[in-house]
Amino acid sequence: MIPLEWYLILSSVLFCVGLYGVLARRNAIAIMMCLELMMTSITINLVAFWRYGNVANLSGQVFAVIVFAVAAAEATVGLALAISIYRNRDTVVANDLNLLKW
Amino acid sequence: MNTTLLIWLIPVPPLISFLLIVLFANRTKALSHSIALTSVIMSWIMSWIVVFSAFAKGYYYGENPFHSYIHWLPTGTTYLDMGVAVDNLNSILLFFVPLCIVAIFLYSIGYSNFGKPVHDHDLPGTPPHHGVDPLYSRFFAFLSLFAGAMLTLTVADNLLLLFVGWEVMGLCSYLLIGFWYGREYDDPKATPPRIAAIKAFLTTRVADVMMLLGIAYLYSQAGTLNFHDIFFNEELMYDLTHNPSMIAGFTVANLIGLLLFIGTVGKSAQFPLHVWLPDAMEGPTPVSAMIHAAAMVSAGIYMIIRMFPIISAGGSHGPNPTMEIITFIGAFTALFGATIAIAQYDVKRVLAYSTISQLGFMVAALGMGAYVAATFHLMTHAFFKALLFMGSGSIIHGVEHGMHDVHEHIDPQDMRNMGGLKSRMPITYWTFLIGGLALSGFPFVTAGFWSKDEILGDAWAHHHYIVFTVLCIAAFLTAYYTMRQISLTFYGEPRTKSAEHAHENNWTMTLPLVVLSFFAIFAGFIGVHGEFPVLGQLFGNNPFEHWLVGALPKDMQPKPFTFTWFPVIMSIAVALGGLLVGYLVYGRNPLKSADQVDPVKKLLGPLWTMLENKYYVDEFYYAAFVKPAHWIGETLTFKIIDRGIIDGIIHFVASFFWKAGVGSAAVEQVAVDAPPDRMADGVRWTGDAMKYIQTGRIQNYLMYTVIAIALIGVLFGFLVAG
Amino acid sequence: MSGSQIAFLIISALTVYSALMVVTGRNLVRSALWLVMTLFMVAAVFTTLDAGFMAVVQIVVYIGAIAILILFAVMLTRKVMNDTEPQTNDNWWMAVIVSVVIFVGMVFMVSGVSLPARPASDVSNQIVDLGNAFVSPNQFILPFEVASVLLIAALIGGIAIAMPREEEG
Amino acid sequence: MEFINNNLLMLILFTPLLGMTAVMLAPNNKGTIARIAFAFSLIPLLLTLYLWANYDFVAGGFQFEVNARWYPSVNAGFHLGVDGLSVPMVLLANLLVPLCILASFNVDRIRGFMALFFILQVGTLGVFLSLDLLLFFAFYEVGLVPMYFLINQWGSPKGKRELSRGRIVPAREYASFKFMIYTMAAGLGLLLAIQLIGITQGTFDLPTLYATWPTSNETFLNFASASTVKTVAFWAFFVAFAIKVPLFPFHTWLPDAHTEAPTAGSMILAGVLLKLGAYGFLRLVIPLFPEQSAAAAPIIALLGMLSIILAAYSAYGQTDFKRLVAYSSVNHMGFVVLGLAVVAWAAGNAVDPTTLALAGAGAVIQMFNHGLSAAAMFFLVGVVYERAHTRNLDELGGGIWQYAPIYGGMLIFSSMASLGLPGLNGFVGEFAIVRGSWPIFTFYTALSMIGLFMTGAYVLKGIRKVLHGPINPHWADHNMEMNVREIAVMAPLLVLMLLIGVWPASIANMINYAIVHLFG
Repeated sequence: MIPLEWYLILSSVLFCVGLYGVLARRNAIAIMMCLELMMTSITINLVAFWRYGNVANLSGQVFAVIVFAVAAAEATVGLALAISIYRNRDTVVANDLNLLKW
Repeated sequence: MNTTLLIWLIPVPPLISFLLIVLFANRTKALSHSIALTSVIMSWIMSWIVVFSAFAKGYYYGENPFHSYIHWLPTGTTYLDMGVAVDNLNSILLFFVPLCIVAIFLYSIGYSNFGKPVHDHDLPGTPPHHGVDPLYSRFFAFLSLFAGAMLTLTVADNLLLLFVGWEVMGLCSYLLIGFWYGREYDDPKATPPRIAAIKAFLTTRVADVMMLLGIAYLYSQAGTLNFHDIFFNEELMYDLTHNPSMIAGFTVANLIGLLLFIGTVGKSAQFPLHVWLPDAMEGPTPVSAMIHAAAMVSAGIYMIIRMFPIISAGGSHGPNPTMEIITFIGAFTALFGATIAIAQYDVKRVLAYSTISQLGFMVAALGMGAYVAATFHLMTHAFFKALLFMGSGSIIHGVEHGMHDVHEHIDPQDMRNMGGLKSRMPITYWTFLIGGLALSGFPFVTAGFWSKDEILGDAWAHHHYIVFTVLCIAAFLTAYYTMRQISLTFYGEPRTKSAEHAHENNWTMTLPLVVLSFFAIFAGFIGVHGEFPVLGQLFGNNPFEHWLVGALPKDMQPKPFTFTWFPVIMSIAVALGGLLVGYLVYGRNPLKSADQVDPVKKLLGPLWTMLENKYYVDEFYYAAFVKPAHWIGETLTFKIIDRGIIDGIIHFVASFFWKAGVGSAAVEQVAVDAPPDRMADGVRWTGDAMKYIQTGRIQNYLMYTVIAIALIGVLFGFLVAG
Repeated sequence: MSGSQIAFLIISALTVYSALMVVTGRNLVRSALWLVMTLFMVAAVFTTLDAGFMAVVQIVVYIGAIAILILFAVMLTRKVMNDTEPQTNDNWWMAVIVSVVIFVGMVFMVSGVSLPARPASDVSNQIVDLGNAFVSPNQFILPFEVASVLLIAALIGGIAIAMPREEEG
Repeated sequence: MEFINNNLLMLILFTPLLGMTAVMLAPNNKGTIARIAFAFSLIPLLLTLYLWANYDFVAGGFQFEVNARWYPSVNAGFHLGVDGLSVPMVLLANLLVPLCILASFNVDRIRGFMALFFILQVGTLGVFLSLDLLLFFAFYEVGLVPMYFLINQWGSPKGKRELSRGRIVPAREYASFKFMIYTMAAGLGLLLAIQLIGITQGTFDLPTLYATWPTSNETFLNFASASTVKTVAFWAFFVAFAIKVPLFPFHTWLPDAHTEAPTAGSMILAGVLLKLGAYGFLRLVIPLFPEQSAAAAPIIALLGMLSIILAAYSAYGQTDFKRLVAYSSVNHMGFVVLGLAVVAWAAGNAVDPTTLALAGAGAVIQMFNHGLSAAAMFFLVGVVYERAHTRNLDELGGGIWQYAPIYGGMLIFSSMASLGLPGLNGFVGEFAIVRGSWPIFTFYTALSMIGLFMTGAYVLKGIRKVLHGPINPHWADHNMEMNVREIAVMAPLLVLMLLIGVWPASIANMINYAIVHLFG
């Protein structure tokens, strides 16, 4: 049987890779993709703990589903924002979006 | 129309004329003088209707005069009433004042060169030399106001309304004396009209404020200012006569009388407030006639005649201090004015001093209780002095035209520049001669003789021998300087080209002269003393006196003095003597040239210089009153008291608080402000330094967050695990 | 090491590899496709956890909807950023450090966590149970409904944001 | 109509704020703003005329009263009311404000100017209308602030004032500061005295205090006797209003403030604000402190006389036309104070009712008259200043009458009104006061005649230096004549001056009844 630890480490790896992407990528849409990665890593965690915890209690799965919903919503709004910004400012580079500078 | 309403209406037309000219007619010269002339003629007609209906009422009509009033000012539960009344006294003024005014108005039309076009060289505010006066309309407006004020004063039934007319006349005299306000003289000692105007107004104002006090005093004592209500109230008159005032030796009535008399001193140019009158000659000549004959100076005399019951109160029980003062000032002024007049060269100035002197006669007469004689002289003087002034104006006008013809620059008013005008200006000559003889008191045929004789006779009859002597000398001098004036002006040969080219003026100027000449002769016959041989009976036993005393309550009416020959002989002697001496000195040997020294000057020497300089009264006043007033105003009250002392104290207090404020601010800076200030500095510095992390980039923020989480995690790990 | 463990390792390796390709790829389209790969691999991970339903949902929702959406977005905005430009910002090294530190911390935390595995028979009826749990007032109806409202709101918001302005059109 | 009748005083008091709002909202165009301000300033005037027509002066007493809760914790109410004293003052204020506004069509930053003017109007009206001590004080202070800004911001920019040791400051700042500080200092004592009364009596309501305070025997916090309290309060009131009048030796702020203020500011300052002081004497000081007033009456009369004489001399010594007119205000207000001294004397001594009525009514009439003539004079100074850009009499140098006959006529007319020429308004008041004070303060009255004489001297000096003289070619290319708007400012003033001079009963009836009612 696969130990729980493995899943968690996989999830961690995936999370950190996503984190790196979020912090380092210039393209806003790429950042969005990395966010999806991080989100996915969380679902792995949730499902793994369900599987190794009380199986009758479906909270883990339910939360995973809700995370999907949140991810979908986030993607929708985020991408709409990206397109809107692109339309107005002709860029999707996150570094250029610094209107709130000091 | 009933008579009382007519009295209200008498002063109204000139006042309306003033408003009409000022507001609407000021661009049309013909319309202006038409309005003005019409208005005074209306007043004249209404006055005479009133006067003759008063005559019809009989001698003692004064107890129940034409009278009408309105509530003018509420005073608590009572009212100060304003009204008009015509009684025996002011009916006489209403007889001659409007007549003289109409004459003056008519005369002004010619005098202001009406009919000629406006000339470019005639600037507004200077005497016109070429064409009609540029301010022609304004002149008639002011004259109208003047006439309206004089008539208001005449018909007033109370002292306050009289004062209103009195002061408005003061304003008009100011405006009219200063009418040629733009005139300048090369001679620095000469008084330009604008200064003369101020001098006139202020000198009379000195007197007017005193008179105001007198009015206030009378009002507070009597509770009314109505002449009739005061004089015919025996109880009140008794109180006024017997209660002592705050000044020892004066009863209330005496003090009121004295204060009111000061008003007359100013208005009628008595010594020591006479100084304004000669300078008032700077005004146009019709104005001089108006001020010095018909209106203003008469008003002064009229006022003390009107207030005679107050002034003479207590006089029957021994000497009354007020009357003594009045007599002294009158007699002194009569002599004083006459002496100055003999040394003047300006044709109008001679008349001005003559006016002062003649007014002195009236004042002295009133001071001696010669109520009738004073009034009588007031009337005759108005006629012949108006005549003389307008005659002198006619002379000046003629000479000015001569000047204009020959392009000569001389003083057209200086008698030394005249001579020989008799043949060139015959009407002016004959009328001026009549006026001059009347002024001198030429026996029997001139009005001036009868009125002056009345005064001298009264003085003699009541044993005022000193006054009698003084007045006789003054009368002698009067005749002398009159003859001097006539001789210098009309006789001999012309001493300048201008005089040579002078010619008679048009009818608007000569007609008034002729009319007034008539009155200067015949007005005297109504006042001939009843006991005068032949003539007294012939002229109706002195109707003037019988009429006039009706203005007074019965117990105050003066008795006619007993006729004696001495004063009559004296007055004939001084009149003829003066005329003769004058003729001998100036008429028989006329001056040959304008530069010739006056023959009397050698005789009198320094005294002449003193007379020529009017006893240096002006200089004395300037040094004693005007300069100190400047100093007080500019230095004492303003610089020393206000700016120095009061503001000094304020600034001291202010600077004290200022310094206290500066000090406490310094303390605050160190003790109170510094710590929070430094803290605030620190916060700002930190903020300045830290603001750079606020890049506006979401990834940077996220990075910080994650780093922070990492650090917290590490820390947490150490704490929990360690 | 059992067969399932080996399978897990292979799946994990593929997952991580494709994830790395997502974050490092220069070409965004390829990145997006690698994202699909990653998500697919995660679905595989779910199957190793006996969560078949989750795997299916992962494929349908993530790959079928989100990933495709991202692909569209990439293509719509493609012209502003070509492949030659650097795809990472100046702070990429810091991101590496931070990620590694976080990873180390996580590994530190999860190491030693172990729970006994439940037998596969326990999870037999999960789809029915899940369906009941979602609509049961006693369990998760509220989060479920909130999630649906959230989706609607996101939908409308997305339309509203991305819709061209009137003055532009 | 019912609504207007019930709220007349509130409407009069607060409609200026309507004008202020309108000015603030008006389009940014100078002419438009000025016209709107003028139109709105007519509303209070019309309401005041309605008040004048409907005030029953025979019945006397306070009418059109409004009494609302305002500051219940200290028992101060919002109590308004008018009697025969305040109606003429309200009329004067509301008459002058439209004229001032009409006179200021050319000022810069007109929006702020007009707005401040309306606030000033509210302040002054409030003082005349309030029947509550605290309310009175509040409005008294409200008037200061706009005036300060009017002088400070719109005053003549060129003036310099030399202080001690050669320090030179801008004159308008000096003047505005002096005005503000001086009046505030006066207000401080006033406020303390008001509090003193309020604490001992428990109310600020004036009609109540009229009845209770003069006879009250309460001690203050058990350490000062009633008479001490009253004496202290009396002098506090006295100084406050003496500064406002202004009375020698508290008058030096006035020439500075008047000289530097803008034309309309000087008009309203001389026309209305000075009246606050004299009004305070009649409304508060004498009725509330009859014994103390009677005791101090000789001092009041002495100071009044000194004001008359010294200010007249100072005016005569001026070279600045406006300062000359400013000093003439002190001179004229001196007569008001002389009349007030008689009223004060009558509060504790038996005085003939006619004397009292004449002195009191004379003082009020003089206040009204001075409001008209001083406003006219300041306006005329402003007219010549606007054209010649100088007020120095020597620089003007005379000879302007040729270029400006209408101006000249109006200047002489108003000068004569100010000089007290019978037949014009100034004389009525002066005569009544002289007559009223003669039996009581004979010596002072006689001495004040020096001042009356000098009035003539300075007025004629002003006329000579401006109008008379040979044509001054320097002014040939300046259009010196007044325009239609300026004539429109002067016309009502001139008509009123003549009307009151010829028929003084037109305003004296109401005032006379009020004096009899209050002091008789």
